[in-house]
Amino acid sequence: MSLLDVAAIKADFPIFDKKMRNDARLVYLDSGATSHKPQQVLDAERTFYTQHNAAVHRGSHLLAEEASAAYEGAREIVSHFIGADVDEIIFTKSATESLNLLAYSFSNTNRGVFALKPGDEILVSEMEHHANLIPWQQLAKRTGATLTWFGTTDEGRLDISKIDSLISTRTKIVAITHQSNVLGSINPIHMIAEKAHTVGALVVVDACQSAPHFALDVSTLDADFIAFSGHKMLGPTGIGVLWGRAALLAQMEPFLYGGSMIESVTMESATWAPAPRKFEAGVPNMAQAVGLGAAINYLQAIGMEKIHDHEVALTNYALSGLQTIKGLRIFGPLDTVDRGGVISFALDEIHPHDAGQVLDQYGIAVRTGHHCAWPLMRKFGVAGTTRASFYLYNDLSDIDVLIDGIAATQKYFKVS
Amino acid sequence: MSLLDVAAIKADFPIFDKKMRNDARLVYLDSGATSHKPQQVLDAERTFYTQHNAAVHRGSHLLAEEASAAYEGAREIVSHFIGADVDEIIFTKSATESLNLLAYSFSNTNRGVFALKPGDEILVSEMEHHANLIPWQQLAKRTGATLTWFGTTDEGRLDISKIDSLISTRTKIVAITHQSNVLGSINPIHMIAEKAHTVGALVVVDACQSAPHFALDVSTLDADFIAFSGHKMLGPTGIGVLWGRAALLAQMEPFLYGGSMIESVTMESATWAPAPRKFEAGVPNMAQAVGLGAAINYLQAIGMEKIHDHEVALTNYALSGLQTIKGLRIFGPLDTVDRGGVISFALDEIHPHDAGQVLDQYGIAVRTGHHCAWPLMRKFGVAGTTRASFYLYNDLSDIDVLIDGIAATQKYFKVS
Amino acid sequence: MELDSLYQEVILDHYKHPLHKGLSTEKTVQVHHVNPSCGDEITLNILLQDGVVSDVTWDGVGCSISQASVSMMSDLVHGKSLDEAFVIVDSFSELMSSKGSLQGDESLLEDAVALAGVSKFPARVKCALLGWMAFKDAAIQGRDGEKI
Amino acid sequence: MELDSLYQEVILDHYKHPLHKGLSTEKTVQVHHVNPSCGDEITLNILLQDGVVSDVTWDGVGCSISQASVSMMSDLVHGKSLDEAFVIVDSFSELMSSKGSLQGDESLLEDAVALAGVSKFPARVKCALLGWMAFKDAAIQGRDGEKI
Ligand SMILES: Cc1ncc(COP(=O)(O)O)c(C=O)c1O
Ligand SMILES: Cc1ncc(COP(=O)(O)O)c(C=O)c1O
Repeated sequence: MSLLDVAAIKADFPIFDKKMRNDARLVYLDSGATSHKPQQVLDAERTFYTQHNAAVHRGSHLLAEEASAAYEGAREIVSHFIGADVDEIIFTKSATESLNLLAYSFSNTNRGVFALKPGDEILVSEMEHHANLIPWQQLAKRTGATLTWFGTTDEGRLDISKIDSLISTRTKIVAITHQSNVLGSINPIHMIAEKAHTVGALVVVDACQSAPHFALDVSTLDADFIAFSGHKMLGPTGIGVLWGRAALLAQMEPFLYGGSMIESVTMESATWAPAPRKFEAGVPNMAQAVGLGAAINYLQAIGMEKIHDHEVALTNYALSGLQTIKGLRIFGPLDTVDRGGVISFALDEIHPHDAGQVLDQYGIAVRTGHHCAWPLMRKFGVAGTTRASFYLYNDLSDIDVLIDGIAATQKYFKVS
Repeated sequence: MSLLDVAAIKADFPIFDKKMRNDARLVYLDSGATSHKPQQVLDAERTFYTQHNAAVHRGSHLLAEEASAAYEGAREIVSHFIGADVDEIIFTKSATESLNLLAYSFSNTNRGVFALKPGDEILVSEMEHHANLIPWQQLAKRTGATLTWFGTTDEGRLDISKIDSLISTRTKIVAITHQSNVLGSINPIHMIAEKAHTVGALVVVDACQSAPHFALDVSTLDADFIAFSGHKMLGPTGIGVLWGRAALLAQMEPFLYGGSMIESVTMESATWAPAPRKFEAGVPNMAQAVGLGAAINYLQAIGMEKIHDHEVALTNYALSGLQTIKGLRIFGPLDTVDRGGVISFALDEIHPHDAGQVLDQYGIAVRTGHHCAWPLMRKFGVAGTTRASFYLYNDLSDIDVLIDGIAATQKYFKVS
Repeated sequence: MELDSLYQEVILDHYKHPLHKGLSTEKTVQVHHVNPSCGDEITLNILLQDGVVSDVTWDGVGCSISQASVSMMSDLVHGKSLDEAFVIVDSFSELMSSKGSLQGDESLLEDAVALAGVSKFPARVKCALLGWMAFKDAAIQGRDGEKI
Repeated sequence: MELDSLYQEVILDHYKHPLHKGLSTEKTVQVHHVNPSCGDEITLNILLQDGVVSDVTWDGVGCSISQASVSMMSDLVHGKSLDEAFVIVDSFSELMSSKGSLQGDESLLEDAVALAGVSKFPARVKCALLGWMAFKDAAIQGRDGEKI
């Protein structure tokens, strides 16, 4: 078990000074929804605003020059973080926008690999977050293509037993999550991508729950596009990333139209700048990009390997602890093989919302509900679950508090 | 002439402490591109992150409750600012996204007022920013509708002489800027909207250059939709607003699909939450919305009327001063009737880029180029202009520095 | 503990032993409502006779607050005229949006005043309202149907 | 003043008296390039004979840097073999991306070394490169066309 120095890390996150209900300390187990921000990130944003604020790529003055350098510098940081070329990084407002950008771009054209027609198939999975499901449902609706999906095993892993029939020459897009935000299971992207590429399908990976938690390298992942959000990886809200292979970005139609994404404009028509500019219309979320750059620097200074090891240790400890509780059922793998630090569970006779409410009295922040994965809830026959998710600022004592909190919850509702 | 206490205002904006090239003070005349931020806005964002950070609408814990209250509180501030109902305010990342949201929503349906077909017309103007032009070009392309436009008079005002033939029963959408970001001219929205509504067309107003600068009330403006950006009105980057009439928002199709915008989801299909939720997929740009709320509070504490008067006084002073310069040509009205604080000009024999470069040596930040209004540049027969734009933190001395800077520029290039 | 103002004993009683749960076969209107943020769902039947709510039954999944609340509501409106029922629903809605400032009119709301504490927990207000909004929807449809 | 490192005398001379400006009627390839951020445009003709750039002419609008730069470029590559021209273009591109760290090879770039200072002004680098990129595009098209 290899743990980080959590006390030192926490000192960088001002929110841990906050007093929760009943003067409890904050036991934050909801990083799967959004993470907290170290002051390094807040300072980077503030410095942007107080020293370099200007519209990027648009002025000949010093501030515009500095703002552009800061914004493009952030793009470089992101590109190194995932092993990509700098021009392959598109800044969006969120992973949700990144995935919608892709889906719209597909129906904004009728040429080449991006054109879909009736009979074509888009393959997703039953464990997708709504953000990697509904955009594809709607793309299917717009183009007449058919949506198909991988199921989930009872253990909470992707059911790849039918992969040979699911991936066929009809398959044009495979959109799959890297790690489930409910089950914690990590999907075998490489194997799926290899298969998808033999039939010429494009592979889209929702990296929202992976990019923040372990090292990710697009040069070996074998995906064609990946999407993730800054706010789940110590970055500000309002910033997301879409990475795509340069050759594909060059062929893609834009999504948002407006300033800075053009080559030339007349009243009747317009032509586009090269990627990534083509996909970044308007004055961008500059300060947020800079904040994300600072967040990545922070993560990398600690090391993604170490963060991953830390989370594996926490997950191990939590899985053992939770399994000692009577009337508690875990959804998702019970070991840490191909599994991240997200644990969903149900308590007999206690609705997740009620559990969350009692835990809140002890300063414990968990998430309750369907976690934007409603089809997965139906598969497991529940309306929702309670989810604890871990990050670099959590330690074993947080898990002890959770386990005591669950006992208190059962006592409060006279179950057990 | 009624001027604000600029020294007091400047004290709230840390960027004015910055030393520019050659140790010059910052003479910021580029607020039309983006404005600076008072520390009240930066503090509001930071407080959100350090005290209330959580994913809104998603958790039962204290932080989620506080984050939701902060985010929804910002929505209320915006709604009061423009005289709208709170559920009519949609947070986007920028005005560019707001306008694209609308244009996509039109082609995401084939029912009711939002359905467009060949023969239908979308009316814009020659002075539109690309953000209020290209989305409509593309909507026309997707639906087979035709784009038509108002021209511009030589004085730089909207040419409404052909309004009776331009607005007909074929017209379905009129999308027009409230104030030109190049010419400063303020368009007669009320008159155009009245005419448009008699033929049942919807009226979209690009309020990017108006909402920051004068009081705007949607209950009397007569528009159906308005769009603006936070970063041009002292707010953070990465936040924009779309306002729409409740009855129209109820009929509209969503734009981005994902978490939090749904009512119910299965693998095959999904139904939508009511507005504004329907249009805000994913974890939103919460801190930026909160920052925009703080920016509006700041503006309102000073008073939009007073800000407008201040800018009129500056514009008057600048128009007189600039007209004394030989070889300088102003594009746009020469008086302050229906005109905001944006002045574009050309210098004989000096390209705007070169002018901007010399001015930068004196700490003067202006914008040069086509200002994302390329068709307007063609109309005036120039590749670009130099633009000075004013805000509440500018004073008469800034204009004096600009005028001296122009003289120095002419001297440097041996013109005059 | 603050929590006790939320989970009063009578709420937990209704939760464990909900009234009118189980859908009737006879009905004037059936509605289905969901709470999109947590996934709770309710199906509700009402039977109207001469402007009177002669039967209310429901089924669904939800937290203790939502289940207890729909149990209390169905018992309250059962046998009431539509007009009386609307008054009760409006009074309850007002209580829920009171942010803890109201106690609730016990003569009108009976057991449901125990839910007054919910109004201090904004995230739970929609749990408490789920069944009531379903009933209101059904009742309006029923009334408008009768008029035709 | 810092500015003088940007606007050297020879640049302003080329700007006021540009070389090879005005499009020829005879040409092997014509290209049109724009600088989307400032609206500057250039049309450039090249005439290739046996792998030699026997004529370059251009027309366009732009700032002093872009106009002077295309003037210098066209004079430099005029009469050179395509291979020689590519070496010159690459050397200039390298100079432009040097952020002020290179002086430029005067034997290769002649007057164009005066543009070295531009590399310290990131917003102006694309002004200086506009004409060169247009030429490179035209030359590649011409070479590939000759090969066929
Ligand atoms: C008139 C006008 N419309 C639209 C925009 C686009 O705003 P943004 O880039 O913030 O989306 C701008 C500013 O760039 C503008 O001035
Ligand atoms: C797996 C997964 N995909 C997509 C998303 C959507 O991310 P965002 O809301 O930041 O756009 C999330 C988080 O909410 C997620 O966990």
